[in-house]
Amino acid sequence: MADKKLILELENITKIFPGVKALDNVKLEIYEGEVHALCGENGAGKSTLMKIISGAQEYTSGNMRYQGKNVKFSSTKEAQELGISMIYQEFNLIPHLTVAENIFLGRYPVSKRGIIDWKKMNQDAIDLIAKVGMNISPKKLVKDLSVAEAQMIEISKCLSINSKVIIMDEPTAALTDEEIECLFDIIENLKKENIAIIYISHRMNEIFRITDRVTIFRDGKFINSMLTKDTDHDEIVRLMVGSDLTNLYPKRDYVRSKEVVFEAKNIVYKNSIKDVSFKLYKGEILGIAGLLGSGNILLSKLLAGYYGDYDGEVLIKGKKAKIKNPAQALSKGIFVVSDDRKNEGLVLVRNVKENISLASLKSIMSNGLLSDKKDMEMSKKEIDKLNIKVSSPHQIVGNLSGGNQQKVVFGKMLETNPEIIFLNEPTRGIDIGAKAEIYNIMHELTKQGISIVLITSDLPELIGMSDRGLVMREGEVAASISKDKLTQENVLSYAAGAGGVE
Amino acid sequence: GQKANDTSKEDDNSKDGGTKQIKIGLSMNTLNNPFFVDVSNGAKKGAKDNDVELFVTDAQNQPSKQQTDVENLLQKDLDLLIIDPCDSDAIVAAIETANEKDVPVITIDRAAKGGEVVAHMGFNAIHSGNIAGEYLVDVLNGKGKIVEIMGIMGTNVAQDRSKGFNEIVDKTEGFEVVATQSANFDRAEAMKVMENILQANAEIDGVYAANDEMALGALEAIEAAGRLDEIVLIGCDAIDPSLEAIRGDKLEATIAEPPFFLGKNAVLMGLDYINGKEIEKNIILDSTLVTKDNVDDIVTKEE
Amino acid sequence: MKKLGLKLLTKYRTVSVLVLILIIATCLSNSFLTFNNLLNVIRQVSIIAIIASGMTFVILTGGIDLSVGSIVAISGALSAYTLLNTNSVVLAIIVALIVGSICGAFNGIIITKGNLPPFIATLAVMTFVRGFVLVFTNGSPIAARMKAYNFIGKGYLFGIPFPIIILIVVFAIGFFILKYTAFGRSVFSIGGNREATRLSGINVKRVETLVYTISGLLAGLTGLILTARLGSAQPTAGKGYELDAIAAVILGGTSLSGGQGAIIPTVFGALILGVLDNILVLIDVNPFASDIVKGFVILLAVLADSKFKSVSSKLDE
Amino acid sequence: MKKLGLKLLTKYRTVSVLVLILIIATCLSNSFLTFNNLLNVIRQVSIIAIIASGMTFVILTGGIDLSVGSIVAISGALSAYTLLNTNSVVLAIIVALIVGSICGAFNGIIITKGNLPPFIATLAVMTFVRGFVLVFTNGSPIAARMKAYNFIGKGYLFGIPFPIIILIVVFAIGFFILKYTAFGRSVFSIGGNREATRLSGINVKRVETLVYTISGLLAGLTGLILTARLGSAQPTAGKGYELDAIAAVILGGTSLSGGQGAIIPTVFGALILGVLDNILVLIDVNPFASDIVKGFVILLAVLADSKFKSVSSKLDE
Ligand SMILES: Nc1ncnc2c1ncn2[C@@H]1O[C@H](COP(=O)(O)OP(=O)(O)OP(=O)(O)O)[C@@H](O)[C@H]1O
Ligand SMILES: [Mg+2]
Ligand SMILES: [Mg+2]
Repeated sequence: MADKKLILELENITKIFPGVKALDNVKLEIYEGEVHALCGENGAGKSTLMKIISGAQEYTSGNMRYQGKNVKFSSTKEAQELGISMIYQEFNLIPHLTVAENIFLGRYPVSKRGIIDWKKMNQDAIDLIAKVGMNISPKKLVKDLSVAEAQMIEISKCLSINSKVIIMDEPTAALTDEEIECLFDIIENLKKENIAIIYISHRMNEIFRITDRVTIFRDGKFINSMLTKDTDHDEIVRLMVGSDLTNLYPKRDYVRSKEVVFEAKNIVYKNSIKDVSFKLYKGEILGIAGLLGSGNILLSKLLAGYYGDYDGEVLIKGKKAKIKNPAQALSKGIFVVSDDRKNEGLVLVRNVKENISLASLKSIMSNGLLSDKKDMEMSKKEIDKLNIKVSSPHQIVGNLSGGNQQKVVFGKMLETNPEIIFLNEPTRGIDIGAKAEIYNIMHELTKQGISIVLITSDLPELIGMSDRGLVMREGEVAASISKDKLTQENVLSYAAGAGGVE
Repeated sequence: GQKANDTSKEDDNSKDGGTKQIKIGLSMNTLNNPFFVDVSNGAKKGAKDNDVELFVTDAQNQPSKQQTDVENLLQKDLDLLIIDPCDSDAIVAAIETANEKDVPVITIDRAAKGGEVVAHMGFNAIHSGNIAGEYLVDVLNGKGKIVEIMGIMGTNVAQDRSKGFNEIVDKTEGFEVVATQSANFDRAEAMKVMENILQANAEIDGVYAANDEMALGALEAIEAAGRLDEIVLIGCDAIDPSLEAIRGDKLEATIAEPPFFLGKNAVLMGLDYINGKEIEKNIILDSTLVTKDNVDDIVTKEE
Repeated sequence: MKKLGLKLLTKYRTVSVLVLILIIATCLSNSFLTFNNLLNVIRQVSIIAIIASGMTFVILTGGIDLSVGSIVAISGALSAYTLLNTNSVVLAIIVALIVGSICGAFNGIIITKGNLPPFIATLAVMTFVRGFVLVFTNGSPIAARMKAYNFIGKGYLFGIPFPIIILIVVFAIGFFILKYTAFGRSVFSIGGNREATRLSGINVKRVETLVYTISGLLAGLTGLILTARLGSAQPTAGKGYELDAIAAVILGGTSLSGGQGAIIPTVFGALILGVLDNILVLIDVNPFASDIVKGFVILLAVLADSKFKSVSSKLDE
Repeated sequence: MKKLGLKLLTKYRTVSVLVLILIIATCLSNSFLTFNNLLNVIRQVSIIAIIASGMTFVILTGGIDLSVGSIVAISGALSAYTLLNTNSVVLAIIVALIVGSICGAFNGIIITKGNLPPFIATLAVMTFVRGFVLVFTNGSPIAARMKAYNFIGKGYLFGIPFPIIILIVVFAIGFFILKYTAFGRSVFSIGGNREATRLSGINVKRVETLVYTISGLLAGLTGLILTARLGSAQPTAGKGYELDAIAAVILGGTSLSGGQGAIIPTVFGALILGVLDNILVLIDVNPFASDIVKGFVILLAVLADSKFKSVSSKLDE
């Protein structure tokens, strides 16, 4: 890096939240034109540091130098004006405004008299959206976008700001491969323009594909910083987790049971699901892949009664079942882990304990009343089992890092004693150590006879965990793939509608 | 509780009436108070007896609502409009609107400060306050600790009654006003206010509540505190329950401004005007002090 | 030690603000800090506090109930009417409670089935019910005089005014329900995230309907107490109580956006308002000016509350 | 074609409900659908509608302003006082607008700087300002009679009542601001997601302060019109206007939780309420019963609105 200029330098940054020391004397050096990976477990302090750099949060103590000058931002605007912008980990879009407005929020193109130039704004938005390889009308409301589309809009928004440093906090967590490729192209171009990128992701392969250097944090402390080409997967994981991680995926030796626990026949829903049928065997992990808009996530929620009635038939253990609402699904042992944990999974303003027991209040009752003791025991059990990082079960869920929030959802799911689980993007935004734990839990669950439908855009995960795969395309099952033929090429090819690759 | 179905009966009358029926509008300042409910009942009686179609509105003590009410009433080809104004100033605009449409206006209860009115009929609220003050001077021999409970602050009656009462109190040297509070003409609120006043004042000799509703509320508080004997209480309006309380030696006095006859006479006078008879321009009805001595002679309404 | 004190102070913010006001009130008037006056204040406050306890449930779910004032009037009127016509105290009590519950349930049903914004739905019901009261009473009070009946509003048990006892029982039950029943737990969680709660298998609409029913029931109870106290049902009873009740809930620290709060502080919120009314009369502030003082003190109270809150989050560090 | 019709109907839900009510009103009374009566209704409505336009801004940011009614009174009173003492119409107008703006700005500042819930903060200001009006006027109205001044409330321009012209101008400006200025867009975005808006570099607190100032300014304007119309400033003026204004905004389809809505439908929401008042008098509904009818119709209106909404979301699919 001798030929590159240092653009951003942080020294001894400490950030204290009520009850938590999120950052403890950390440092970070960013050079022009480099892609710099920031790695660390959930809650290691990555997002917090990024928010400090982008002016969204203030730091408790330390020193920040940008382009050789000491700076301390008190708003994101100040940072933006100096050329630092950020794609936040959580969505920062306004649901009832249009795509174009969201992109230009706070920086609307205005005429001389201060009047917003809608025409220009929409035109500019079209160009920016095209730049990220999407085709979305700028007049569409953001609330009508899918999660991945929304993420791409976040990216466009960030690109519309003239920046020298761009921070991307888990930009790919909600994307499928197609959009990820597009993002990587964009990153390559930015690099050519000598723009520095700080890149956070829990997907190791991405780190090695696009980053030049990597910095590792653990528990709010700086651990190490090195050239990506000088290190390897195992070393990064060891530095992140603090110990070796040998196998990410458990070794599955599933032999198909004779018992079909769940069967969907000719499911039809509006124009989105067209005649889908599949079977799920006892103890099986069935992966359902599909590109954006293929309907796989919708299907799972539909079957769990999220949207009321639909056409078609469902058999649970051979018996006809009509599930019209989530309560009925739960009573039949079906639980769906939503891909949208903030809106559909958690009550963010309540504490960990209450969230874990929410779907199984019956089991913390004694004599018809909620028992504090049982409630505590339940959450302690899940906190231990899932290794959730919390200061106490009374901690507000909204203050947890995303990965730990996801584990809370898992805890809640486990406590309902489900027999059939639909997992939507179960490891989105989860660190590699936690991923391994979750895979292990899935494995254990199936050994106890629980069946899992795994819906994920993370293909290695789908392939690593599934005993069988379905590929959905435009609301239909395009292919059913057995374990031995379950490869990335095959899945992608079916998903794109091209038939299998042998 | 007797139900209000007079209006529907009137409608029936209007339908079999062969000749063109006389239409009179009555814009009331409020109907949330028994006094004014009686005004409108009297008017209804007067209208019913003479086969007049009467339209009543309730301004809920808001001058602007009353303006709206009058405008809406004027859309109906009235022969005459009777207004019980929320406020003397604010009603002028509404009266002028009626003048423009050549609809004659009679004001009742409270006079307007402008516009053309064919007649006014009412009580003198300041005078009524005077009577209350004078009564307390009489029974307390001009000496003692006095409490005043006012009506809805900022409304005309409340202002005038208070003014009249204080005219007397101010010139009575032996009187000390220990509390002046408002209870919005409301019984429950008066009870609460009186409870608090009783807590603060070990000695109270006389209480003036600006209407009987508040007097009855204050009475509840005084009775519960066991101080009925030491306090002289006077209300205003002479509504039935307070007459009852006077008979039962709980309330000392009230002031009769029989609202029923105000309403009835206003309609009768309006009819006279419509029929081309001479009418008096300004009629002030008598306010009479009601005590145990004359409580049984007081006629406040007719069936 | 000092830190612990500060911590307690800020954790019990509403109480702290109340105590502050109590101290000031004591300095301002000799009559204030007497046993009798305190009982007097609490008895007066019980009216708003009981309504506010139901309102706490509603607000915790993220809703609002503007109809409580009108429900107070209708249940009082029908209760008095029943008493007058049947001479049965028991029946009169039952009528008040049932009428309140029915109005509340009606709120709940139109809001959940019709998918209506609670603000406008309960505003419509408020108007509607008030009209019904006026028609029913023909605008005149209905007398309700019978010893046993009036006891509910005026009586004493063990030297304590009966309304205060009702108040204590209501809050104890409310606290218990929120803390120890699945229903109570759902109330919080619906306010925090309605969809996530529904997806957790909880019948959100039923809980919401129940919450409005409780609010109605407690407004009915208040109507009963008020009528029993006055010995008369007023057609104008309860006007404006909704705003006082909501203010008490918010002063108690419960968030209008739902999901966060507690019921016990609500009673202190109501006490802040009640003590204010009391002391303003005790020191005989000019009634015209008393609104100025009242508005000002409420403002100071919420400001203090907000200050305490930020101090308390700093103390956690 | 039919679908297009249905789509328009549901897109303009508030108008559709209003038209429905207009048709019914026309059937019920001959006097209703006359040019004079319609002008009459709109002029009456202008009072609430202008306040409601400011309230729309506030509600779009997710806030609420309960103080508007009191602001109407204080600006009316000070305006009348100025007129009486200076005989200057211009000064009287300026005073009304400035007083309104100052009160509104005060709301905005305490809410943003003090981090207070808007409901309780504006409730306190409502009480405070009302007390101030009472003290200032000593409880009595202040006459305001001068031709040029009264023109604002009673005059006609091109045969149209002047308040209606003000109404149109206010809504046109409001529409323009919300659609074509960065400030207007921030109003929506704060209501949609306050934190995200902050992170986008928008000065959220400044926008919020401005929004309450606008609401205060328009309440001041309303106080001016009302005083000019009545020829007198009432100490009780504007009581309860806050609820009517909020109802108009919600009937106009703007969501109380913020971020969603529009200003033009607010005027139709206000018209629904105004036409209701008008027709109830025209067909001579017993004033006691009129609240029943009014509550009932508001309920039907929101139910229809909610129905239209669900139809429209189905049509989108
Ligand atoms: N506002 C807050 N209040 C309290 N604690 C907070 C707050 N924000 C972050 N934290 C805590 O700070 C720590 C660091 O969080 P941060 O979000 O930076 O982690 P992260 O490395 O981004 O994790 P993840 O990989 O899950 O995104 C966590 O323990 C988190 O709970
Ligand atoms: Mg993070
Ligand atoms: Mg995270």
